[in-house]
Amino acid sequence: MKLKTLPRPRQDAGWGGAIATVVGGLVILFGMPMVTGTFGLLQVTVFAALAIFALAQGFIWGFGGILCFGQSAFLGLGGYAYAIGAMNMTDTTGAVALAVIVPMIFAAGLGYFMFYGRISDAYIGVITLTVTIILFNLINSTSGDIYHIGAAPLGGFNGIPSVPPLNIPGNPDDQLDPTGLWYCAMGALILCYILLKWVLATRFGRVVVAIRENETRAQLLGYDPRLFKLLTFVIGAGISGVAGCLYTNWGAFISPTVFSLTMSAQVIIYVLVGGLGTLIGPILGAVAIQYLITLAGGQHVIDPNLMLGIVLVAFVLLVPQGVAPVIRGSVRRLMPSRSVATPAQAEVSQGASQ
Amino acid sequence: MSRTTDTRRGFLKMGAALGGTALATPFIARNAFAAAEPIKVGCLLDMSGALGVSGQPMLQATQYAVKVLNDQGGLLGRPIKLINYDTQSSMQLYTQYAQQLALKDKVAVVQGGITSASREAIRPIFDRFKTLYFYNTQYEGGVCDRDIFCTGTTPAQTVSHIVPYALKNWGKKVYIVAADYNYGHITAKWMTKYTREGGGQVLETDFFPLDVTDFSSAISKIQQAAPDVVLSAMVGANHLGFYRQWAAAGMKAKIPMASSTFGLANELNSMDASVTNGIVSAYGWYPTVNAPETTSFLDGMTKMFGPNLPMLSELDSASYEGMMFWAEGVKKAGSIERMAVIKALETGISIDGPAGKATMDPATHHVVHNTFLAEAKDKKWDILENFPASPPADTAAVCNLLKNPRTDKQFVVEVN
Amino acid sequence: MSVPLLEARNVTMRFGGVAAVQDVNLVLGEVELRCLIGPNGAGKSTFFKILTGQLKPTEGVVLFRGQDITGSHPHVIARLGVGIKTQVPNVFNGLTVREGIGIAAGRKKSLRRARQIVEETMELLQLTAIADRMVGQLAHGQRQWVEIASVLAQEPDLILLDEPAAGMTHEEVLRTADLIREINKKQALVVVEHDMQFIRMIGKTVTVFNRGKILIENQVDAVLADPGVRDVYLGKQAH
Amino acid sequence: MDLIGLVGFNVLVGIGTIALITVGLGVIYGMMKIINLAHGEFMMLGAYATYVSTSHGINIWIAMIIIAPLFVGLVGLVVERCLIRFLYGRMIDTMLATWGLSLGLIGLMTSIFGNDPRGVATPVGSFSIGHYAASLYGVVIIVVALLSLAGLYAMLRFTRYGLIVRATMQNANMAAALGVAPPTIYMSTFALGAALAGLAGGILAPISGVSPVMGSAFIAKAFITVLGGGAAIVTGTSLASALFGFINIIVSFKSTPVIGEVALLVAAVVMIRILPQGITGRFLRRSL
Repeated sequence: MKLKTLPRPRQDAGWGGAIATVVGGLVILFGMPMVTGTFGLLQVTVFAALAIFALAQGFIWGFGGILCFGQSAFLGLGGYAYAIGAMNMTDTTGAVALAVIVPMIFAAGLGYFMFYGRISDAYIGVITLTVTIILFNLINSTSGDIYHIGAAPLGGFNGIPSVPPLNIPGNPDDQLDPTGLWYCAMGALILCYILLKWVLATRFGRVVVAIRENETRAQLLGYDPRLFKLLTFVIGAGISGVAGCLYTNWGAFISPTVFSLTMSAQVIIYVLVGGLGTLIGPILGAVAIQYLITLAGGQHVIDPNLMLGIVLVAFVLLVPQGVAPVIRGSVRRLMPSRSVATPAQAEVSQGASQ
Repeated sequence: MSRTTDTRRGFLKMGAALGGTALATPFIARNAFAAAEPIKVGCLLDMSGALGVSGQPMLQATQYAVKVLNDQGGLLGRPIKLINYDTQSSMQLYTQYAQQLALKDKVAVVQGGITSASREAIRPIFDRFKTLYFYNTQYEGGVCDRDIFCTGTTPAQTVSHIVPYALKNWGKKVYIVAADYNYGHITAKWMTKYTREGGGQVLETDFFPLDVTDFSSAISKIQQAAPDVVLSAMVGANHLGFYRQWAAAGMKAKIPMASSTFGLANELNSMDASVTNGIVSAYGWYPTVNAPETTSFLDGMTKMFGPNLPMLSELDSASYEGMMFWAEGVKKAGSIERMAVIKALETGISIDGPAGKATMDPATHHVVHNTFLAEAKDKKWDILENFPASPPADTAAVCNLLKNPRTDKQFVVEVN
Repeated sequence: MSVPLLEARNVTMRFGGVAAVQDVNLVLGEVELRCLIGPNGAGKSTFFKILTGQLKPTEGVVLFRGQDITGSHPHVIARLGVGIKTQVPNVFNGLTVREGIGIAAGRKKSLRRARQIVEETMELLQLTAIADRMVGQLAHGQRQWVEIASVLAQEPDLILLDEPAAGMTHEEVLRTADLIREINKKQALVVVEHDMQFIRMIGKTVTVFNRGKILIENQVDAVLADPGVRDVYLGKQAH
Repeated sequence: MDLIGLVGFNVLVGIGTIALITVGLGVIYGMMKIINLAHGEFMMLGAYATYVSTSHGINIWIAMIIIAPLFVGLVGLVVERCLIRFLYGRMIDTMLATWGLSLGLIGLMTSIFGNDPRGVATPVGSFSIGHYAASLYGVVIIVVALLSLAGLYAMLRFTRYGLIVRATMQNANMAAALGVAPPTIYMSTFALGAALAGLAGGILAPISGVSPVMGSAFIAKAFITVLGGGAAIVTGTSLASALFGFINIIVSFKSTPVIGEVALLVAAVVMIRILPQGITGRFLRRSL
């Protein structure tokens, strides 16, 4: 399908927010190395990687209306694809490509199975969850040295240690140091954000949202929802793959726990906390939750799980629509120009419609 | 799923620096050398999740070692400050905290890691960021890396004693059950090796991921194979279910069992004597070892942490020894600088651990250790035999860091 | 003789034992306006669903310009040039009026053309004033209009309307009637309705359903005069 | 021959176990369309209830079959009042909330009991099938599973509560017409589901051990079984448990536990693909 922007005078306002976000991102990108040391950078690098992961979930769920309980399957596939690729090739550039392509291919197969099989939403949740657990079990049981792909032992529960770090494309000896990795991760986050903003502005993106709003109507207008959902799902998988690749690079290590229920649930929480139906929300959510977790671990008064549990529950009861809409709301109140107002409402109502 | 939720709970808990700091402060206050800049020592252990049950006493042993050293006046006139993080049985947190200890806290040495998985996850990080690392767990052997010292015993020191005993007393047909990760796989190989050397026959080897809780089919399979002996290398909280279900199925009466891991996770206290009685194991230390060092170690620990400690095991004595070996190295080197300490430790330093004299083998960075064979009897370990100064022969066979200091890998035994 | 625009041949639909539609035949020419009437449960809505591909008939075929579309996916049927307005308003609540109609106009058309159609259609249906409102925030009547607008924006050759007048005020009903006559100048329509007044306003040929069968098919006045139709209707409408 | 008997017995135990861990979740999901992610932790509470009561010298049977469900049922009641009732009709929010709840409970129990696994002695011995031995406790699991399913069925079928519950499931107003406020129904239903989870936890405590994280070992399997079973709680749970349990045990025995687990999950996926509404969504729609 040809991607063309539909007439949307309102978009300018949307772009305003997007541009602000990108600029903010760039400031962080270049500012961070000045204000923090190696460890700080490693820390924010993993935050950025997880934020990309959250972005993917936020896209397919908040805009595509696909509730995937197993997004971590794609994170994991991306991570493993990178690790295996990097250990078999001298130049990691190819491995990065694998990290994106493998999840997308897998998603295409799974998505076809689900969407063309007319499987209802709740059950799409179950199937994705189940598939993730299957992957976890399989990878988890590859400990024997018989399990290896080329030079890369799968390592079962132990995972794959000392994965080669990213290198400058075409120059295998020039490997990225923590700072380089940070630029890479944060850069990728910004690019993914821009990419998704653009996709949503295209005709394709509008139809995706339309289908979420009313599948029957979209169908009666001649659009095939199955196809659009499939494409959305595949895009999400590719972005999750990028996240997985960066996640692996961050620790130079990957293990089956990336396929865990934890990871999938974690990303759902990011999106809900950040705000469903926004792109900035999942990013904020990911960083906020990760930061909260750090705090929880840092204090010794109350068990971190207990603390986090209480926070989550309080959150559902008090801020159900997520932080991003709330922030936008207050922005709206501060500067009452309609141009800012409408997108905010749009996103709130999208959030609510879930 | 419990494995995965360990990490779910894991990701919820970062930077849990408990005990260490809290404990260290009073000494600093008490001691004259309070003024001196403390030496920071890092510790990474699972306080919770499937491995928390082993990690907690290991931390306590480490804290006890720090206390002992500080009470003796610290090292180089400086107090020791322990910084420890709870890794929650999560690989991500191991990575994260390893980076934190190496780069942010800039500790002089890191003690810890329980599963081989965690060790392999953090070893590269410490290599990369030039941090000295002690791994204090009874493990599968073969790690050969100049930046790491392993104070736990290895198959050549334990399995080599378990298997012959089993073959001699129970019979030649062996069935192996092991945890499905590299510890289990490599240990199973050693079990097979020693069984064959002893003229026995391995009927079958089954591996179980750490999150398996239902062992009924496994027990049926074992019954079908009808071995004389079951050798177990099961790991973690979930696998305790195996022993429960084994006893519940009335198998204890039929087939005796020996294990290379049983007893490392407070099994004797957490399970009924009817479940544990008669299981044979071999380690570098038992609380029932009849030696003055054992008594003083136990007294010290009880004095510091109160009477309701879990039953201590080799993991805990090794954690204590790990800290002590490092301290010995620092004293000898007169510095906490990494290379200096490594060189000092490579002079074949000995310490008096809970199990008596233990010597660091320069070639392998493993420990020449007294080991013991014991049988569980009414929630106590009844020592059957002891083997003074068993060498880490398995690792020694493949690894010589004096000849090739550049080696940085884990060797795996080939059984054919 | 030329191929009819829409043709249904011996269409039968059974749910379990019950036959909701029984052996129905219907032929519709280009630019024809046809009303399907009948009391509730007469099977006209089921038949409508069969025409739109939402249901696959137990027996019989539906042809669009001679092409078999029996039980094809709704989007396939739509692409052939069939515009459908369902009974309950099916609109994109989360989008603005303009966006919603844009989605309809946008398929397989150039950007300029799409924009043009959107503006024209909103003009025709007097929606320009609320072009940037969220559809979800509009009144029921307005949302009906928005849906009709998006159907028109597809520029279909055949338009199927299921009870377009439902829940509309009298004025709105009048407007709808005018609109339908307007549309019928260029496009064919099938209108399912049970409101007799409305039928009178727009009616040309009328097909009356009863108990899943076609009772009669004739010019509107003849049909309304028919005693059979009367007692079916009044009989049913009594309660 | 004996072997077949032994494996057959294992299959029954496997089925019983799945049914036991699933039914509580099924009640809450089937009647309220709420996915209770704290289900596993409810089981964990039941296990601890059993552990604590037995260690205070209470007879283990009473502890498992009475105290555990009662206690957890009460907890469920409180949870519904303080949390769930604000979230009806907001499926995803409920998931987030129960997720938070599960973390909270894990944290709470960890800070009370620590995280080392506790044990409850198995109250019965073993018996032999030919020259093979099997745990008599398996029989207990099978019996309890059967009883709880049968009890649930009887209650839904014959009691007034059951009638009202079914009505509420169809449509809340109808229940209101019967003179019962839906909130009361939801409250008691949630409590019932929690109680069943508690029972499961109590019964499984002796063989699985008791620790704060034990619950998570079950939640995914239970979740999949419930949705695989479809709308009808009793029939659905029974059928899905039977199918999955059978596959799981047989394959585990023939190969490894991992492959057994995978086989179960694959079966679930395939089944959902064939019967998108779950077993009872397609067949036996009228069943309970």
